[in-house]
Amino acid sequence: MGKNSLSKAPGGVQSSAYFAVSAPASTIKQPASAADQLRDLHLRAYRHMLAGRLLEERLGALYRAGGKIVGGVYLGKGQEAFSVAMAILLKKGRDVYGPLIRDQSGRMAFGEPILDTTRTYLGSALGPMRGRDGNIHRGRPKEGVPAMISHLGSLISVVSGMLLARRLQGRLGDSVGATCIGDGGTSTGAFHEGMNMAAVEKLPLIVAIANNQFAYSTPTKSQFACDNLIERAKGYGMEGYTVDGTDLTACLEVFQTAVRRAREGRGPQMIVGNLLRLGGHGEHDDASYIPPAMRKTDAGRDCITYAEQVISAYGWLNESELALLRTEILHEIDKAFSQTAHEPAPDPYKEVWSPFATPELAEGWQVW
Amino acid sequence: MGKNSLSKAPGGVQSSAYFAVSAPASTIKQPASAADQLRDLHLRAYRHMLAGRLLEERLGALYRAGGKIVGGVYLGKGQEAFSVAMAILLKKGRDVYGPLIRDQSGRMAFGEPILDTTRTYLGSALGPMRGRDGNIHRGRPKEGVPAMISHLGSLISVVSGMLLARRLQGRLGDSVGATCIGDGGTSTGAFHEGMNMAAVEKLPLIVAIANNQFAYSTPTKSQFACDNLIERAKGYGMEGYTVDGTDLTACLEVFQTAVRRAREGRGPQMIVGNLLRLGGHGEHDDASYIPPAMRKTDAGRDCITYAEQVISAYGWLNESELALLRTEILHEIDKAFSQTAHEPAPDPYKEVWSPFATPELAEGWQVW
Amino acid sequence: MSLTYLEAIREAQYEALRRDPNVFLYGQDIGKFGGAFKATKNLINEFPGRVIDAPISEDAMVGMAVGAAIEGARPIIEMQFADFSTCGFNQIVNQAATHYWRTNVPCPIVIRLPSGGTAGSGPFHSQSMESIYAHYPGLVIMTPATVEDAYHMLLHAVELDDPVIFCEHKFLYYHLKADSLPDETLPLGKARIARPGVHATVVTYSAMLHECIRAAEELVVEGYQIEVVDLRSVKPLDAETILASVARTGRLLCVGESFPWGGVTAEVIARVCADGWHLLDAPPQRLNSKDTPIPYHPNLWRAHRPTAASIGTELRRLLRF
Amino acid sequence: MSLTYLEAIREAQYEALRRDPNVFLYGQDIGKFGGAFKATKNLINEFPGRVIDAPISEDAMVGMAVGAAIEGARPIIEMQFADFSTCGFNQIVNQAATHYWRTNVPCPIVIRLPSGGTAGSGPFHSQSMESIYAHYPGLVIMTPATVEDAYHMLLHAVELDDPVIFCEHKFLYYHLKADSLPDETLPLGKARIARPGVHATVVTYSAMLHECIRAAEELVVEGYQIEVVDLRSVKPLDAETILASVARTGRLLCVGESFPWGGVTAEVIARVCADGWHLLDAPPQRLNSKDTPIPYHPNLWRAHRPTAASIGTELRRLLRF
Ligand SMILES: Cc1ncc(C[n+]2csc(CCOP(=O)(O)OP(=O)(O)O)c2C)c(N)n1
Ligand SMILES: Cc1ncc(C[n+]2csc(CCOP(=O)(O)OP(=O)(O)O)c2C)c(N)n1
Ligand SMILES: [Mg+2]
Ligand SMILES: [Mg+2]
Repeated sequence: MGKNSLSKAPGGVQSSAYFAVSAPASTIKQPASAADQLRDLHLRAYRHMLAGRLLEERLGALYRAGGKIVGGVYLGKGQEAFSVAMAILLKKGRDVYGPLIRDQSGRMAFGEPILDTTRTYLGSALGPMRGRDGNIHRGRPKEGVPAMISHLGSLISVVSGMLLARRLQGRLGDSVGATCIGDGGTSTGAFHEGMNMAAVEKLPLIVAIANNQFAYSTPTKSQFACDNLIERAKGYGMEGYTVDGTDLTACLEVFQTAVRRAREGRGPQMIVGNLLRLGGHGEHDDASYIPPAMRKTDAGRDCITYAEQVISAYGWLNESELALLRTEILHEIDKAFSQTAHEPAPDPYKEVWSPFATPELAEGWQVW
Repeated sequence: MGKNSLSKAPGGVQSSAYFAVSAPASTIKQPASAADQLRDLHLRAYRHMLAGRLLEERLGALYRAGGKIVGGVYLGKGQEAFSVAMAILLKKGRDVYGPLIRDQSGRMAFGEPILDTTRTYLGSALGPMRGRDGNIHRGRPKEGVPAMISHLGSLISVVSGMLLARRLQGRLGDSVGATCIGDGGTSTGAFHEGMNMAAVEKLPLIVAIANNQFAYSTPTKSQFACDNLIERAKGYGMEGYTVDGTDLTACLEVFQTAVRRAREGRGPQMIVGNLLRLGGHGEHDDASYIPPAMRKTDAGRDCITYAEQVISAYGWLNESELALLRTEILHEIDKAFSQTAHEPAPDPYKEVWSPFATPELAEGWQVW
Repeated sequence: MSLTYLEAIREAQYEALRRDPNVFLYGQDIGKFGGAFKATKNLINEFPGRVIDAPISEDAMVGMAVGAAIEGARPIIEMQFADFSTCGFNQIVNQAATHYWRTNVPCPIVIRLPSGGTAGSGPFHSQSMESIYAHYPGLVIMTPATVEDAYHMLLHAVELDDPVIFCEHKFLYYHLKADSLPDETLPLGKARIARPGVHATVVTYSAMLHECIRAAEELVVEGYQIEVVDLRSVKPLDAETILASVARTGRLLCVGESFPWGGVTAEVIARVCADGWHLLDAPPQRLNSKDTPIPYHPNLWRAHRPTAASIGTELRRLLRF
Repeated sequence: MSLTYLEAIREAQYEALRRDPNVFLYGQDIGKFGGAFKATKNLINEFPGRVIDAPISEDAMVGMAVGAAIEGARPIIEMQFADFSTCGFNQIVNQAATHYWRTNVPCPIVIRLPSGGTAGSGPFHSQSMESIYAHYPGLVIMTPATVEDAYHMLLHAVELDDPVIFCEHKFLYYHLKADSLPDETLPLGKARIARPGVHATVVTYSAMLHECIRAAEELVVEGYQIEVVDLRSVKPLDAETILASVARTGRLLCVGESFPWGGVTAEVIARVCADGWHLLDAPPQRLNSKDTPIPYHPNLWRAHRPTAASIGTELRRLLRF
């Protein structure tokens, strides 16, 4: 089935509970009705997807123009639906959200202000990382958003630890922790140890695996030998799901099931989204290694275009409303960039050159 | 079914190909015939099992007596059938065998002389590790036996590398590599990375997982959350098998299938043996944490007693032949110990205190 | 009441658990079994739910601890042996050590490393990793040499808002005893004059302290009073106390059990030379283990690590200068 | 023909593959893609089957290499960034480094670490790990600072029967050029006088060599001739050449890019003080990066690492002594 076709109506779902779990599976199987209930959710999700896409397009443009952007630019183009569908089901202040490198849209859905993005990329001292760390590494641990380090897989155990602590402190309640990783990241020992440990502790953890077919330039066949990564869920004793990551409706439905089950205490949930990275690994990369044919597969479908088709088809928004939304978002993005433009860069002379939270521990290595 | 009962006739196999693989699965399902063909194999295997058991009993006694043994003593009591069944199918000079801490019997089946054991445990300078490393860490890499380091899981990628190199050098032929790990070792990142990598490279690797129900004192329920570790095979894209690790016949049949398939180029094979560690983690450990009830389960059956029952039941050896065999082995063990007793200990003044193969690299840190 | 270095570590964990509900323990076999060395014996009964058995997953154990710390918990992680912390290395040096600096959110975790050599333990159950971890910004490295310090420093480690690598020496676990525990202790980062002297200063820490004191005692008959400084923590490093001692003696020998290239002894010498050059009457010397893995056979092991004998030899050479 | 430091590394790998059929390359994205930095560009076409893409499994990559080495292969492992070698740390320091010593079977592997800071790379794509690996017995640590050394030392690394940590500096990849490659080169373990002088010796390596030379040139107008020593390899360390230089100048500054606690600079000073005490007219000094993770913002990064300016300041202080 070609992309951009509407033969896949909302809820005509690729997703499937990996285990035959009657109730939710059947829910998932009732498209239209589900879709109606999901109208409001769809529109909110779509807004975050679009906002993420437009914001990242701006970042990409600035990167190519040169000069303005500090550090590298790694975008989530093509993964917005999968990223947002999980994050939008979480509640800031209650849940934990551990985004990875392709989750600009998910971050926004979890409530991250645009300024956190612009400030990090433009190197403002007022950004959440204060110029110490950059861009996709940004986080606000105290608001439930740990700040990823580069080493893939290492975030899973950190999110698990946040949940374990809450349980020990008796304040876990029905909160959950959700985090993301790519197909390549599943080859790390950290991924395995984190998944296994979360399952042993039966933590309310949701792990979204965005299988975008490549790890940098490496195709999945050089990354793993199983037919589908979801086959690992059972080996960890987790419930697992696969979903067409380009289909917002399907993604929302699968994550609703997974998040609900995690809240219900059924332990870690693993979701594999099938999709394609629609850009390079980073903006420096032309991704010429992606076979054109692959872009024409279902995985290569642009989740935003498709979401728009769904939204129009269901008459949830008309052309002009869609256009208006886009203008609104672009306006917000402009505002954030121009505000950030006038902010100070970090000052090495004002910087506290100590890695310690305990001030007395600074050994004060003289450097000038 | 209680232990020591013969209701499980040879070949009345607990083992089962994890995937429905017609041909071999059916082979496995013909007990008696299989058992006849296996007579010679059974007797050779039993000899190694018994030799390992008797040698280790001696080591344990010496350890408790104190003074003689250098370092710790970690024994394979209860795991002899599972250990030997794999090793006996390998050919020294052609195949790679990477034993772990409970494989004294397997080592003997692969052709390790008793002297390698006695020399390492008694600290003779003539042992394979020359007093530099000890006991279960011993190995002879150039003879296809890598020398394990303590860090669990790290041996899998090493054995894989030996196979990869042979393939690159065009001399892999039909050789295979086999290695062992425990239930606890499966929680390491190294295990995961090694398994995944071997599968991606489709190497002729056989990985035997001895699920002896405990990792030191930790029961499997605190180690993993899946029903059976074999469920991980599919997630790696490997063929997998479970087997009653106390039943020599069953173990031989399963490993014959797995080793043959590896030789045939079907990629890595994963075998999970269900059994019980019949001693402490080491001889310092009374294993009081093992519930007595568990010792009465099938897993708790002594594989040597059972093998003897099978051998007698089939009239392969009678009482006096069994007794004779035991005496022979004890005699060999005595010889090895008394020879070792008169060998020199390592001499720090003669020792070459450099870690480098390249002599010029020794920096000669003066210490006296 | 008399207690061992190991019992002090157990007592400190008991006290930490008692004082602060946010403290919990995580490690392999530390629950009902009480740990490979029994450092957590009975704690699970006294604090049910707060002493948790971990799978064999050092990377995830540390990541788990960092996450818990973000939420205000104060985990104590037991590595079964220091040597296995290499499997959690990335989470320790890149996740835990950088966390406060990156995010402004403290990461109060303690990682207990049963460290150092004992006869017959071999290359992978004998390592001393303080020099490795001290190289990384953001980690506090404690290396207690006495029962008192084992107790008080571990308590201090738990209270600290920064990640602490707590290097406890297995060689001292059972041998080292104290009749009681003082309520008072030195502040973190302060070294201790373990033995006053005038002719030379020996700077050391952990198990080597006792070898150095033995060497110093042997030199008394030769008419030398050797001052022995116990660093207690190698990061922060108390250059002040070292310099004050060198000012008295004019001679410096640094002794450590870890590998000879770089590390604590080199760091101490580099600092003393930079700031105490004029105090030195002789070239500062160091003595570490040999530059090979740690041998399994006791004959080789005893020759590999510094001992009272080899330290004495070094001191005589230094005093002759 | 002119080539860059990066091209030299690529050429050396080409030559190693050409010379010895036992050489193969293993690393993430090094095949058709030619590697994150293009250090293996086209090699897969020239040597099909011998340039292999690895999954994101640093631990298994190194374990795989050790196994291959046992069988007589000579693998070159590319870590995508030095920083990620922490995930293969255990296999490097416990498996590879100890292998020959334990088994008498050599472990000829080369692990390429794209190292060091560049503007905007941040805490996890900028690290210099030579000081960490050098602490462990059994590893050779090469730190080439020139195009010529990048080429010849890498070839030498592949020929060596011991595991080599090859620290290639990303800052030099594109900027540093040479017109041609000499057929001759210094033997392994020999340092090089990069710039002769008389008033002070600066010992350094890798990218810092060029900062030091710039600083030395700036001091010429002030009437100082600074001698600059390029270590080339930090383990083995060429104390001889350093001592000979200090004998000429009487003054020593050690400059490194890694973290300040311990490491190369401390090791150099400890050795010079032990064996060259009488040669020194002033306290030996060192300059490293600051004791924090490596900042992402260029403003902070430039202040974090030593530069010609801060090195010049240190030198003036040293010369005033
Ligand atoms: C442990 C580790 N090794 C290597 C890298 C370098 N690296 C950064 S992103 C990447 C590819 C990741 O692929 P995938 O997990 O599929 O995520 P994607 O980029 O496709 O979203 C690699 C190899 C890393 N970050 N961490
Ligand atoms: C990475 C690592 N962590 C911890 C240890 C300490 N340790 C040695 S044996 C053992 C238990 C192993 O259990 P299992 O894998 O089931 O093997 P078994 O002893 O039961 O045969 C542990 C935790 C180790 N060797 N390696
Ligand atoms: Mg990917
Ligand atoms: Mg076990």
